[in-house]
Amino acid sequence: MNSMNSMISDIKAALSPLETSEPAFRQIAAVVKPDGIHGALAYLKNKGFTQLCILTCIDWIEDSQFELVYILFSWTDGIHIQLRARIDREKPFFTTVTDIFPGARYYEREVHEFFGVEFCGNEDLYKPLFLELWDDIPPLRKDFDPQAYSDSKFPMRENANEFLSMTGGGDDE
Amino acid sequence: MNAMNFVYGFLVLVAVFIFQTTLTGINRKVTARLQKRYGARWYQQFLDIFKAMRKDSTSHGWVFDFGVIMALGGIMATVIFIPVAGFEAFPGLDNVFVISYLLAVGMLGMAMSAAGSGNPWASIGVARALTNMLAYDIPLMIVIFTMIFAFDSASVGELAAMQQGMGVLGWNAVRMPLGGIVAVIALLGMLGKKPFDSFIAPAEIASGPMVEYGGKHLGFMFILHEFMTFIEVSLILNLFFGGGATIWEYMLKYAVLYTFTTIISGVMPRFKIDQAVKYFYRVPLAMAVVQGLVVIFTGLGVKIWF
Amino acid sequence: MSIAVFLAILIILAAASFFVTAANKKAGGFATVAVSLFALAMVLSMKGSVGGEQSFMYLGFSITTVGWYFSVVMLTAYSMTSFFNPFWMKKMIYPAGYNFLYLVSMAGTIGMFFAGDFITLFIFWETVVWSSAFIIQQGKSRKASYVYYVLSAVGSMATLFAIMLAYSVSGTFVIRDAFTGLAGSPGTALVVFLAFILSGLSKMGIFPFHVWLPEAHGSAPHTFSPVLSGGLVKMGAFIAFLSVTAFPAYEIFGDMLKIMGIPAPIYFLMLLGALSIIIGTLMAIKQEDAKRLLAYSSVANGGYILIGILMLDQVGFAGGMMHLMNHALASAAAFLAIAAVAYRTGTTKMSEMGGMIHRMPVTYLVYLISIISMAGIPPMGGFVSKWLVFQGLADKGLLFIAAAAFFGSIGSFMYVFRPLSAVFLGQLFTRDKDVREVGFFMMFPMVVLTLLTLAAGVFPNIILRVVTEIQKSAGIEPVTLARNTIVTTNGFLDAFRVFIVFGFGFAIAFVLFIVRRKSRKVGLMDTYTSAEFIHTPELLHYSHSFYAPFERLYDKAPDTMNMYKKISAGIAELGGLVEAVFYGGKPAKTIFWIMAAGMVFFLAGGVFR
Amino acid sequence: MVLDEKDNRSPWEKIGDYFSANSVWMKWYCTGCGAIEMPPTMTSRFDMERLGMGPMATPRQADVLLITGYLSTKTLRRVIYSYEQMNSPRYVVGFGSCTVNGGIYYDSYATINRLDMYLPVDLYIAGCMPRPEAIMNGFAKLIDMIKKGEARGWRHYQENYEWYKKNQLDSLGEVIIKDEFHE
Repeated sequence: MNSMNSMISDIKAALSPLETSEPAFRQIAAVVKPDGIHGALAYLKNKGFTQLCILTCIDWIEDSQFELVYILFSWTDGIHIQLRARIDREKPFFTTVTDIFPGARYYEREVHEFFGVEFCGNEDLYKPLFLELWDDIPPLRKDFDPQAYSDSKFPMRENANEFLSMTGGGDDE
Repeated sequence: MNAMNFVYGFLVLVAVFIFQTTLTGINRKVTARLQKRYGARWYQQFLDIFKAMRKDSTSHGWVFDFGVIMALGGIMATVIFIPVAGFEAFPGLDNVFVISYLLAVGMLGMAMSAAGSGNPWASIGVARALTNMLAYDIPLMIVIFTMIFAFDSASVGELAAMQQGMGVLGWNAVRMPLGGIVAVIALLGMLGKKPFDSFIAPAEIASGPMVEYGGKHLGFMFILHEFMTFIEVSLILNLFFGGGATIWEYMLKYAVLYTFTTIISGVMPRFKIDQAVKYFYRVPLAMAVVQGLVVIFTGLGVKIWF
Repeated sequence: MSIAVFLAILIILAAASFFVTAANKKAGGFATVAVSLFALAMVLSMKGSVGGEQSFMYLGFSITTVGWYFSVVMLTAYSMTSFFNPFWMKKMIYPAGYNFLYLVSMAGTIGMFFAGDFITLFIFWETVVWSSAFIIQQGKSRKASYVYYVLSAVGSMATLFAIMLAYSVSGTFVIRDAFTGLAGSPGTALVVFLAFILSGLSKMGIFPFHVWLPEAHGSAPHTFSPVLSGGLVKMGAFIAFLSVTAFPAYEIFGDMLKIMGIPAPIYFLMLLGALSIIIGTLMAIKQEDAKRLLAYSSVANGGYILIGILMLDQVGFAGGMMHLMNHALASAAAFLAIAAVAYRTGTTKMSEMGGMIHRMPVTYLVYLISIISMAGIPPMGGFVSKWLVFQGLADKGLLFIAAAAFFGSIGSFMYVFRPLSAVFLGQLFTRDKDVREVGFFMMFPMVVLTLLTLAAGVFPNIILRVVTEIQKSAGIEPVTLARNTIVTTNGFLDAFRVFIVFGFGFAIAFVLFIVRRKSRKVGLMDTYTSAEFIHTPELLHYSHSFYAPFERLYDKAPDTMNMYKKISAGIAELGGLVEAVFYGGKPAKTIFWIMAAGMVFFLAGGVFR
Repeated sequence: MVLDEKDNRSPWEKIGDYFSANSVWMKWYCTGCGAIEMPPTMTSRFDMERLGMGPMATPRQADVLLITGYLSTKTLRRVIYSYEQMNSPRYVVGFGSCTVNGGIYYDSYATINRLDMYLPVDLYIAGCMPRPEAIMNGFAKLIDMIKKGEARGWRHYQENYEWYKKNQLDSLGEVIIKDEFHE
C-alpha cells in the first residue's frame, strides 16, 4: 500500500486536487478544476500513467454540469487513476487532449456524439462514429427521452393475438 | 472415336456422380459419428445439390458464369479419362500428365470465376489454394515420376494393371512404402481435407473461393467437388493401391481409401498455408526424394521384388 | 532470292522506314508492319530451298530446317508485334531510330539463323545485340540497357573466344567442320563447348545470367518486350542447339563421367536450366509489375527449352524445340495483352488496375489463352511441349531436373494467375470506368497469336513435323508421329481427342447451366463484405503481395543482382587502387609501368618458349 | 400472410420445396446474445445436421437468415443488406423476444421493436433466450412450413417491397450509408 499512499500524496502535492478518494482497490479518484486537466494528464503521463483507458462523461442535470472522467492506468505500478472535472452544461466546450494522448481522438468523438460536449482542437469531431444518421439531441443526456424517441421511430407491436399466427409478415399494412 | 465413346463417357459421368455423392453422404455420417452425433441422412448430399440447383442465383458478369462452366467442363472431361477397373470410355488417353494437367483446367476455371466475383476473400482463397497445390504436388509428382521411370509407362490404366495379380504385395504403396505414405498425405492436400483446408476456411475467409456462389453456381461447385474428389482419389487408388480388377473391388477399395482420409481429417486441426508448405517441403518431399533415389539407382521394390 | 540479297533489301527497307518515320510517325509504324510481314512471307516461302549453301563476299549462308524454323518463330514475334508500333510512336523518344533498329535487328536475326560459318554468325549476332540494346534504352530506364548489354557482351566475348580456339585447332570457320575437328582433343573441346554455349545461356537468361531479363523486359518499350521475350531470347536456344548438334557434344564427351547416361558437362548445364526454372518461378511469384513477372516467367521457360534441347533424344528434344515455338507465341501474346492494357491505362503495375475484363474482354481472352499455354494446361500448345519434356525426363530418370520442371509447372499456375486476377478480374477501378477495348489493328495480332497457340495445342503435329525434320538433320531418331498422335516410349498423346473430350465436357456443363433459371445480374460492388457497406472499389481489390504467406518463406533468400552489384563495387574499388598506384596524376609514372609490364612479358615469353 | 391460403404450387415447385425443406442452410446474423444458443444446437447433444441444417459462411449460399437477438438500427441496416444479397427462396427466422416486440430493449433509442416491419419474418422463436429444445422445435416447424409451401415471406417481400422499404426508411433514414472507416 506504500506505493498507493505515496502516489496519493504526490498527486495532492503536484495537482492540488479539490478532493481525492480511493473508490476501489488500487484505484485513486481525484477531482480537479477543468483548466487543471491538461497539466494533470501531462504530469501523470510522465509519472508512468501511459494508458488512457477511457474518457467518459456524466450528465449532472440538476447541477447543470457535465463531469468528464479520464481514467488512466500505469503499467509499472498497476494503479488506475480517475481524473474528474466538471464543466458547464449550457456551454459544453472543452479542449482536446489529443496532444497528450493521441488515442483520445475517438473517446472525444464518442463523448461528443452521446453528450454533445465539444472538444476544440479535435479535427474529426463532427464525423459520425457510432450513431448513423442521428437526428435528435445527444441520446445520453438526461433530458433525452428514449421511450418517446423509440415510439416515434420504431413501431410497437400492438396486439398480442397477432403473435399467435406465428407467421409474422405485415398483417396490418 | 465414335458416338459410342461419348455415350459411355456420359454414362461414366452419371455413375460417378451417383457413386461419389452417395459416398460423400456416408462420409458425412462417418464424421458425425466421430463427433458423437447422429449425422445427416445418407442421401443428404443429393438433397443439398438439388436444392442449390433449384434456387435462384446471382451473377457478377460473364466471367463468373463462364468460369463455372469451364471448371465443370474441364473436370468432367478429366473424369471421362480416368480408367476404372480396366474400363475407359476413351481408350488410351489416360496419361498421368494429361489427367493431372486437365484437372488444372477445372481449377483455373474455378479460380477465374471466383476472382471474377470481385470479392477479395475469393482471391485470398484462390491464392491459398494455388499455394497449397504447389506444396502437395511436388512430392507427389516426384513419386509418380519415379513410378513412370520404373515401369516405363505413363498410362494410369497400365500402371494399375501392373500391380494386380500379386495381391497386396503388388501394390505400389507396398513396393514403394515411402511413396505410398507421400501419396496419402498428398491426397489429403488434394482433397482439401484437414489439416490442409486453409483455403476454404469458412469462419476465417468466408469459405474462400466459394464466397460469392449461390443457387445454381453453388450447385455446380458441389457437383464439381464430387467429380474432383473422384479424380483425385481414383488417381491415387490406381497408381498406388492397384486400382481394381473388377468394378466391385474398385468401389470397395475406393470407399475404404476415401473414408480413411475422412477419418484422418476428422481428428485434425488446420495448418496455416505457410505451415502447410513448410510441412510438405520437409517431410513428404524428403521421403519422395529418398524413394525416388532408391528406385532409380537400386531398383529396390520394382526390379527386385520377389 | 539469295539470303544476302534478301538481307540487303531488308536493311535498305529499314533505312527507308527511318526516313518515312521522320516524315510521318504513324506511316513509319505501318512501314515496319509491311516490312516485317514481307520478311515473314519470304522466309515462309524459303521452306522449299532448304539445304542450299550460299556465300556473299566473306559471308557464308546455309539454309537449314532449323534456321528456317527459328526464323519463322522470330518473324512471327516481330511481325505480330509490329502491329502495335504505329500506335506507340508518339510515346517514343526517337521514333525514327526505333523503327530503323527494329527492322535492323529483325534482319540480323535472320542472318544469324541462316549463317553458314562462325564469322557470319558472330557479325549478325552482334548486329542484333547492338540494335536491341539501343531500343531497350528508349524505354523506362537506361540502366536496363547497360545490364542487357554487359551480359550480352560477356556472352559475345566468350563466343568469340570459343570460335577462335576452335579455329586454331581445326583451321576452319564453317560451323560443323570447325567443331567436328575438335574431336581429337577433348580438353580443348570442353573449353570451346562451355565458352560457346555461354552466349546462349546469357541470351536465354539462364541462371546466373537471368538478371537482364526482368530489367530489360520490364523497362523496354511496351512494343519491344514481346519481341524480346518471344523472339530474341530464342537466339540463345539456337546457340544451345548448335552446341549439342553441330558440336557433337554427346560424342566428344562420351568418355567423361556420366550421370544417368548424360555426360557431366551437359548434366551440369541441365542443372543450370533446372535452377533457372526454380529461380524464375519463385521470383515471378513475387513481382508487382506485370511485365517483370512475365520476364521472370521467360527465365523459367528458357530453362525448359534448354533442358529439352540438351537432352538431344527422341522425345525431350522435340519437346524443347516445340516449347520454343509455343513459348514464343504465348509470351508474345501475353506481353501484347499487357501492352494493350498499358496503352489504355498507362501502367503495368498490377496493384494499380483491376476488373479490366469488363472493359477489354478480347484482351482478357488473349491473355487467358496465352497463360494457359504458358502454364502447360491442355488444350493449348504449351501442354504438348511440356508433356514431351516430362516424358523425356521420365524416360531418362533425371529426378532432380524433373522435380524442378514440376515445380516450375505448378508454380507457373501461381504466377500466371496473378496478373489475370489483379489486372483483369476483381474490382473495376473508378479511374478506369471509361476505358475502351483497343482498336481492331491492335487486336488483330493478339487474336492471331491466340489462334496459333490454340492450333499448336490441338494439332501439335503441324509443328512437330518440322521438328522431326530438324531431328533427322541433327542425326537423332525423330519423334514418332501418327495421325494427330504423338507416340513415345511411355505412352502416347492424342491432343485432338483430348480437345474434343474437353469440348464434350464443356458442352454438358453449358447445357446444364442454361437449362437452369437465368441468374440475377448484380454489380461488382454488391459482394459479401460481412454486411459492411463499402463504396470504394480500390479498397475491395486484392492484388498487392498476392501470395504474401508464400513469399514470406523465401524473402530472405540472396538476390543475384545484389551479388553482381557487390562484384562491380569490388571491381570499381580495385580499379581505384590500380589508378592510384599506377597513374597517380603523372603520365611518366604510367609510361614507366607500361614499359615495365611489357618487358616482363617479353622476358617471360623468351624464357618459357 | 394467411395460413389457409390455397396450395397452388406446380408439381415442380412441390419437388423444389421438398429439397428446400430438407436442406436448410443458415446464415446466423449474430446480432445479440442469442447466438450462444446455437453451438449446443449444432453439436452432438442436439445435432441439427440430422434435419439437414447447417451453418453457411455467406448469405449467398444460405437459405435462412437467422436473427439471433436484438437489432440496433445500425445492425438492422446490415441485416437488410444481407437479406437482399440472399438468393430466393429465402427465409427469415426471428430469434428471441427482442425481435418479436423489442424485449427488454423496448424503450431503447437504438434498437428496433418489431423485425417484421422491415423484413418478412417466416417464423419467430420466442424466449429470452430460447433454449435449444425450443430452437429445434422451431426448426422442425420451419421445415414443415417450407414443405407445405407456407413459408412465403420472400414472395411477400417482393410483392410488398414498397411497404417494407417505407418502414425501413421511416425508422432508419437510409439503409445503405457511407461510414468513415471504409472510405
